[in-house]
Amino acid sequence: MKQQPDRVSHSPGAIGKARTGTASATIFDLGAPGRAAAAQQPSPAALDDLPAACRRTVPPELPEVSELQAVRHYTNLSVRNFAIDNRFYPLGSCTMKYNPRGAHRAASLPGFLARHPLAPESVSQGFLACLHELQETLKTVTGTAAVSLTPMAGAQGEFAGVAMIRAYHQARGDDARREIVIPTAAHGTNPATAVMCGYAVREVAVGTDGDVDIDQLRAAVGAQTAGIMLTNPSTCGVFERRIGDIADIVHNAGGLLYYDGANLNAILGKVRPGDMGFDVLHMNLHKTFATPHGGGGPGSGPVAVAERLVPFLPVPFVERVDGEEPRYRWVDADERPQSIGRLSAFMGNAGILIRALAYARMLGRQGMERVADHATLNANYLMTRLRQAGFTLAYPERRATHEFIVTLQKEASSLGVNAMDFAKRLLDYGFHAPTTYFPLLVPECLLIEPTETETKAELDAFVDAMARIRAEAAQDAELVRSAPWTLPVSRLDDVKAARELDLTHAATRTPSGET
Amino acid sequence: MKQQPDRVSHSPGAIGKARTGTASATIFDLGAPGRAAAAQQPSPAALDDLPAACRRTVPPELPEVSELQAVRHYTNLSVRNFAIDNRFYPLGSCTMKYNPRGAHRAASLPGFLARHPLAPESVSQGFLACLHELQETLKTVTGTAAVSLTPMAGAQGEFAGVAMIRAYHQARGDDARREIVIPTAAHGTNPATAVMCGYAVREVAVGTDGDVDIDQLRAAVGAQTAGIMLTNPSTCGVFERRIGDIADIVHNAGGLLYYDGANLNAILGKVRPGDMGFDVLHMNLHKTFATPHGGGGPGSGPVAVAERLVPFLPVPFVERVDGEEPRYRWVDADERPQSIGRLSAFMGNAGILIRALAYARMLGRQGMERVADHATLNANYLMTRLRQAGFTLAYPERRATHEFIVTLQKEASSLGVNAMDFAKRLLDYGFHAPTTYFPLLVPECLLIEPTETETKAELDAFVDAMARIRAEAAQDAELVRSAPWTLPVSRLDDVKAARELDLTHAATRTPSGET
Amino acid sequence: MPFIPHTDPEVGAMLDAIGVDTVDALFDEIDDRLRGADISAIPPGENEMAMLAELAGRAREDETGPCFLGAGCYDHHIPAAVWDLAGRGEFLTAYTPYQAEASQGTLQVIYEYQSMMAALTGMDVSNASVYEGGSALAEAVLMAVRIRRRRRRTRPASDSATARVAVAGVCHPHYVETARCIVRHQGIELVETGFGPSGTGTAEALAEVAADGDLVAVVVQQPNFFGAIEPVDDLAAGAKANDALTIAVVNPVALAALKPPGQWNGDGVDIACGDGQPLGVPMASGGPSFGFLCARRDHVRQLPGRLVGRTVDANGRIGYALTLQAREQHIRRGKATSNICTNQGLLVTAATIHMALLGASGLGAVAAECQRRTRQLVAAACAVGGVTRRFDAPHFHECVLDLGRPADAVAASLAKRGIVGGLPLGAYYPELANCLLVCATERRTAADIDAFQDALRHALGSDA
Amino acid sequence: MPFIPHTDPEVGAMLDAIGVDTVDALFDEIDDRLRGADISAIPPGENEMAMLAELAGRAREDETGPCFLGAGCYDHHIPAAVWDLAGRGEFLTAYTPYQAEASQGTLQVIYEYQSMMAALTGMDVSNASVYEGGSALAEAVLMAVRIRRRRRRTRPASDSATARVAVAGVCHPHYVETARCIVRHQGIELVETGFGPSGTGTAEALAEVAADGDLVAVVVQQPNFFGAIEPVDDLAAGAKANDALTIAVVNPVALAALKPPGQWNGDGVDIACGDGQPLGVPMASGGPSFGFLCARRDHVRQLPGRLVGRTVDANGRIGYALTLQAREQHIRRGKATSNICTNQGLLVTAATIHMALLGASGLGAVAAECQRRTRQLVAAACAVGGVTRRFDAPHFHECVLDLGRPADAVAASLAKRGIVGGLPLGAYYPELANCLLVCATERRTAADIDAFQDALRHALGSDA
Ligand SMILES: Cc1ncc(COP(=O)(O)O)c(C=O)c1O
Ligand SMILES: Cc1ncc(COP(=O)(O)O)c(C=O)c1O
Repeated sequence: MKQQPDRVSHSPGAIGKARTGTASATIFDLGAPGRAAAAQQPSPAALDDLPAACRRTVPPELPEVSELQAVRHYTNLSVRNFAIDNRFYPLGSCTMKYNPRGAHRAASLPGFLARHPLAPESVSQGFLACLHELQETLKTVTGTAAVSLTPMAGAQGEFAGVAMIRAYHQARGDDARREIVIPTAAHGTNPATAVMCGYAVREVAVGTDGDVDIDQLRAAVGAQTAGIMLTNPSTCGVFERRIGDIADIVHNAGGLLYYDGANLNAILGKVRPGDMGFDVLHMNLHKTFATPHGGGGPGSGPVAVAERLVPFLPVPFVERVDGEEPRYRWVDADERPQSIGRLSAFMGNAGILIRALAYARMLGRQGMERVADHATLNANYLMTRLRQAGFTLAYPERRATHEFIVTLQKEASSLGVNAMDFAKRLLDYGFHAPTTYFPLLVPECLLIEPTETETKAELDAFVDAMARIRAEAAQDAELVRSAPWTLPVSRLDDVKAARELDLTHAATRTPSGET
Repeated sequence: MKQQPDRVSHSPGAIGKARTGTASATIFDLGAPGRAAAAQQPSPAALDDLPAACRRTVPPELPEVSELQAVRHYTNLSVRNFAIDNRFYPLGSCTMKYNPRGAHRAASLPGFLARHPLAPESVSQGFLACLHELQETLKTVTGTAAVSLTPMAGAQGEFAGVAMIRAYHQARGDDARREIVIPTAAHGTNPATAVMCGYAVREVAVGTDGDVDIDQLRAAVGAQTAGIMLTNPSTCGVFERRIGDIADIVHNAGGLLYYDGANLNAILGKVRPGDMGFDVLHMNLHKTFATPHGGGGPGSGPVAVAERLVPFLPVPFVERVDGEEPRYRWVDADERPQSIGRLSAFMGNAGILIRALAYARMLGRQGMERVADHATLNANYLMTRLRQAGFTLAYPERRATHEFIVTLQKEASSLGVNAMDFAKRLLDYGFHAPTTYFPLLVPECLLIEPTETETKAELDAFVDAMARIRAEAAQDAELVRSAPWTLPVSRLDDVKAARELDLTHAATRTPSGET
Repeated sequence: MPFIPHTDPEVGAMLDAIGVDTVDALFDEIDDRLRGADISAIPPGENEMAMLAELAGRAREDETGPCFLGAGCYDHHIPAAVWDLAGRGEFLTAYTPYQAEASQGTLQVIYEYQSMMAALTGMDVSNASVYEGGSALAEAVLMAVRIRRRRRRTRPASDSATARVAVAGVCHPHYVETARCIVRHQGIELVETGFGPSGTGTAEALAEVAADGDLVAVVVQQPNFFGAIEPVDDLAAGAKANDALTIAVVNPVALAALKPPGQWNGDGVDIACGDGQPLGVPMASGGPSFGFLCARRDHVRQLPGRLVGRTVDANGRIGYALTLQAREQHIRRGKATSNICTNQGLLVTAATIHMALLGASGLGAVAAECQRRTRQLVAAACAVGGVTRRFDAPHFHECVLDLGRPADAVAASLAKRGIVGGLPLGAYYPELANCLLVCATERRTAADIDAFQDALRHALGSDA
Repeated sequence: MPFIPHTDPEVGAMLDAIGVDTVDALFDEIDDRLRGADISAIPPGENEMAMLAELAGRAREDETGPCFLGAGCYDHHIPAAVWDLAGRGEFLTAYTPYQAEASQGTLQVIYEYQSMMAALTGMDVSNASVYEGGSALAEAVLMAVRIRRRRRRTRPASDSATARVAVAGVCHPHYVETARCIVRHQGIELVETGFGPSGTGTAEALAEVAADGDLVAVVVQQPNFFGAIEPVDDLAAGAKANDALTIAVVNPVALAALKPPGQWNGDGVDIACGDGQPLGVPMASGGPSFGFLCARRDHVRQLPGRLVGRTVDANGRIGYALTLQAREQHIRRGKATSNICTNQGLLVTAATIHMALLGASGLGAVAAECQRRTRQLVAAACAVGGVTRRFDAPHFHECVLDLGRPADAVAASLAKRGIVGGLPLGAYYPELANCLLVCATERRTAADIDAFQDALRHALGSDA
């Protein structure tokens, strides 16, 4: 690529950086032995009551920087991120909606932050009341009999759910069920979870209309079937219309239905998984309940179950003891002999649960339905506009749910720019890219989820950008193929990253060599 | 200027913005009637107990936006700023040093934030104890007899100080003193304050060595002299060596000495204004005591006085009542008949005072001295390096204090790039510009104050940038003259701003016309 | 524990470069007798953890139950987003936006702020803030005097004569004290008209004061210090009749409900000012808050403080910059409109975000909810034997109660029960020694009001 | 009160564009019988103010005096800067950095984190986090089993046989429970060796367990659940002697003082894991925190979770990207190393900033100060009649006290006085029913320890 003149800065995600280099310096490059953020150091005390043999002889190679250096470094790094707070982020399947600051504030209340996880119940009634209220809310909104909040993300919720399915069959002595049925469009965590739970995965195809192929399903299901894992609305961005039939087929074969709740935003407060016939499900609170994604986590994946799975719920959870003044108490393994057990040292991502409760309280029952309504409205509007702009939909005959799929196969073959190129060029236009190449069954796909918190103006701007990129591609495909142009870095060499693994800064490498 | 190709974004101080326009949209452009951040609205109640005649008929034209829109808008605006937290900011006279986050946290403690200014003393002992401790600390560090914390910035401290000088003379029936002597290098607030206090300003020159011209001073001082306002170290970046003589001259004429403490950082804990002979002074806590500048404020400008001015201190201030358990109480006008009075509705910028106390506590006595040491070290090092790099110092024979002056007169005449051009081009290199064209007596000057919290590496990088800019100017003066190139905007049309005054968004303008 | 990054070798290298042996040598221009100040009374430094532990203890000491004190500082809800955003380092740790290109964030925020304040007050222009409400009034008075003196340039006599300013009705006593303190050296006298039986000023009282001599300006606070609604149209008309300027002191939240100063008496006042604390600023012992100052377009050159204007850059892109700086001390020095330099920028940022989040409808709903809660509070108080409303003028979100016995003792009793119960007025108006100024914002719940009533009953000994 | 921006006209325009009349029509593919779910049990929405008032009340209920409970979650000081930075919207509200160019901030932070964790543990590589300590141990066990099965690929029998993993000494019982829950479906059995009289595991006990059958791995927690220092070199040697991998469970703050796993028994362990909470994460009822997982370089392809690698862009500029994604579920699906997807990124960001602010010296000083305070705590407790240390092994910042009577009652009595006094061990080890596990971090002051002693004296009835 031609070098830009000196006067222009491409570099850091920040203004005023004709000077290069410093922006990508690591914290290790800023350190010097003996420098320190003095105000953060306790006065040094001796450790002489520890035997020498167990002591560390060489201090760890952590950077030694001043407080200002640290503040400036991480402030400047932060602005190299796209985030909900600075950009439209229509990442399909991820529900990147506004994360209310009020919910963040609630979870940051000193009384919540300072509570020890094993503090006695007598000094934990406020926190326990919150958890109980959230359990009840999630029961209602999913149409289930009981909830355990402990799973720490969707995937752990899936694990808990499938483990409960397994425990259920085992408790009935029904040991021959060795398979979990999963549609091809499923998220990768579904098969990975089934395997972690000791099951084999049996895939079933999705038809051209986006629904599961019922004949294949019938053929796949039998005495070996422990259950099916389904996302509805599915990751194809459509509502599985024959969910009733599917439930019957699986139930009749003795299997159970697992609901992957990642897409609950589309139907929140309108349609309930329990009513669809699901036996067990998880929710992604970091999606539907608007807790922030934190650049990769934390999340929270509570599980909810129908009556017959209640004995198997993971511990601990909270029970209300009614009386003059209601009290709340933990229910743990000692009282739940059939529980699948404990998923973490304490009780899950408590702070995320507080955020979700705060959000649920602000929404209220009407608010929940309005979330589903407007998430669906935004998706259908954006889908319509993109179709009108000449883009090809994966399921043109279908309604969008909260998300939908555009396939750029046509553009890829006629213009030589693929879905990834569009995605990267969108970054130049100030939009985070939609999910690319997922679900795997649709070629050159963009899975687009606008969420209910974006304005019409933002959606319109997105359509304009898509159209403009296509026009750019027609004129100068290289412009799009080499995007992004305006970010701190252009496309990264993934092959080098994997081949010449560099996972730690040289300063920290163990003498034995370079990692 | 030639348009940059499409692929390159100059625009917003943010990444990924090939799309233009939105970044500088105002909040008004994002609004739509009926949109609202619903979670921030109380349920509407009626105002029907108010007579119609006093009611508002048309709601104010405030923007109606969603919460996400507001969050995104102000997040994106914020990154269009240079600040201590993201850049070196060597703005002379302003002491742009690290603002400890711990001090910010202290002031944000719920008990402090929720306290009403007029809450009874019985429920205010914690806060009053803080103020009293700060008063004592400032007394000690300035070598004075009493402190009042109420002035809300340096300029208000100056006002209080000069008003006390006036009250002092008046109390003695010494009514003929109508002048305040001020060196030409003084900050603009000094003469403006003197005038607000009803005085005429008598200027005295600063010599080529940066010290006040003593002969001129002798000639200027007399029976008409109420006092002198001095900054020491001065705004020339040097220590006024003959301060003892100056004090004698003014005192012998019956005048008092006012110390503008904006530059206290240079001598904190090492030299005390009280010991130099000053009768009254203010400190800028937002400089020396590291409270953040907030994009223009708030600050805090406590005043400290020698014994003879104590009766005139502005109210309120805090007194400790010793006893079994010490108690703290307000002292207000009713007990201080000679007080100059009250400077604000309550007691000043309380939150800034808490921050300053937190900072003072973290520094401790040794820390204060080390601040002065290292602020001075950094300034002298930077001055030495710039001189070695061929730049001209305003006072080459002098030590720098915490700041120093470079004059670019030579570059201006030989290369055709002036101090402002250097300043703007420095922005491209990721440095905030030093103070330009102040003090007014040094042509084409940069007043450079690195502060003690910057690293040697940062200072070295600054020298490199200065040298590189000079080299650029020699090769392509226009490159420097048209800087900045990498910021959200290039040089702004100040003339248009003043001639075609546009101070409010069109949406809010009163029917009577455009402001 | 100062915040210094240098290591010993770095200090050594720097001293070498300078050519001195010790840091102390850098102070060799200072007279030895001045050096070595004794600051041993200051304790040694402590780390952030110890500092925070100590200050957190003190802050906790001052935590109370519900607050029914207003009197210029109000316990409103502040959306969590406000300070999450205003506290971002880029806003918090920037200086005054002198380098416009590197400060577009702050500058645009101020431009938006100016626009919002103009909208709220119904005035043409707003500055970028002064310190707070009391000193805002002082600046408004000085500004009025400048305007008047300029207008009457041809009559030199008035230049040195005392300028009289009337305070019509009931203005916050601390505002009046502050204004007096600040304007007195420029030969300006503030005269209070006092209040009538319903707790407000009257056109007649104003006329009497005007009859005593030429008035430069008339100050009217709406709602007034007692929370009462002043007859602002009449008072503004009175000012006009006397060829005096009108200065409005207003509460910005009340402006969502009340006629804006820009419309008082038809064509509005000359200057509107007040304290911005109700717009997203925590009470925090009264500061930092900010003073706002708005004016008619004609007066813009007499406004003190900073102004941000919209303009374009060399490429025609819209940008913002400080403008009309010739009014300010750093350019005009002794001839500046004011000595103000540092203002209250961060609070303006918070207020701008706050107003954006609330919008006109939110601010209106807040005003109405405050009013509803205050109505409930007053009713609850008056249900306690011996308690009555002292004045009968309509009031907004604040009200004077007559307790039938010294209010300071009652307030002390309420404080013992953790309730900050209101402001006893005896210290300001001896004739109101039995009176308590109370306020309820939208944050006060029914339970809070019940607690107030209980405590009041207890204090008044009418438990039965 | 959902966070929806649309005005009615906008909704109308959007419906028009789509070509439907109502929003409801967009749901017409859903069977009518499924629609109209009854969620009336959920109350109406409330605004932020009301929500915060309610939750603040609950949070306040749970505020206590000083906390002497550790047991895997520690009350350390967190520099104010940590969360001011980690809470910036750009970190807080970003997704997983799949679009590397738009996520260099998060990616570089993770790279720095991986480097720091490698430095702290003395291991070669670190992943980008798993959920927390207990599940980190589960992942470590699964990883060990995968490594072993790959090594013995040629011996197919072992593939389906039960894999035995020994837990040598005293590992947090909740970690063991969690690991059991997660690994049990893959035919893995965890066997605990128990502890000897000094409160730690012994090489002999490990040898006995090993004698019962082939071991895949040996888990050693240092300091152990009792705060005692395990003979880690001996135990790691025992693992090696049995051809088993060694998995270390470590406290990252302790690592500033204790020999890092990378050096146990000379050439170190295979996998080191633990909970990162002590590195800048508030206790917050135990989550969110994060699990760390470090390993020898040879094992990198068996690490679960994300990894960030340094690479270059098309112009040779350094940049960071997720790498070796073929280990992960979104690529490898059923064959992935784990099902983990969302991890604990934000906490990793906080921990990185925390470690940067403390550095090696700060972390070392924290460890030493915790140790000093715990020494004082234990001395103060043992000065109360009838209280003794239960075990005599050296301990780090946590210790088991024998109270001579049921510890749960004593803990309840301390809680009544607002002191979270420690963990009664009877629920985990019936033979330790009289024992309390106590901890003092650097935040505990002498006054806190005095209060503990007083309350303990009171609880034990030995006030005199
Ligand atoms: C459809 C679906 N299922 C499951 C998951 C896994 O959830 P988590 O990332 O919280 O583990 C995701 C998350 O991306 C998802 O989109
Ligand atoms: C030397 C000097 N004096 C006085 C002041 C005025 O202080 P403030 O801005 O706090 O009013 C300043 C501030 O820039 C200054 O530098």
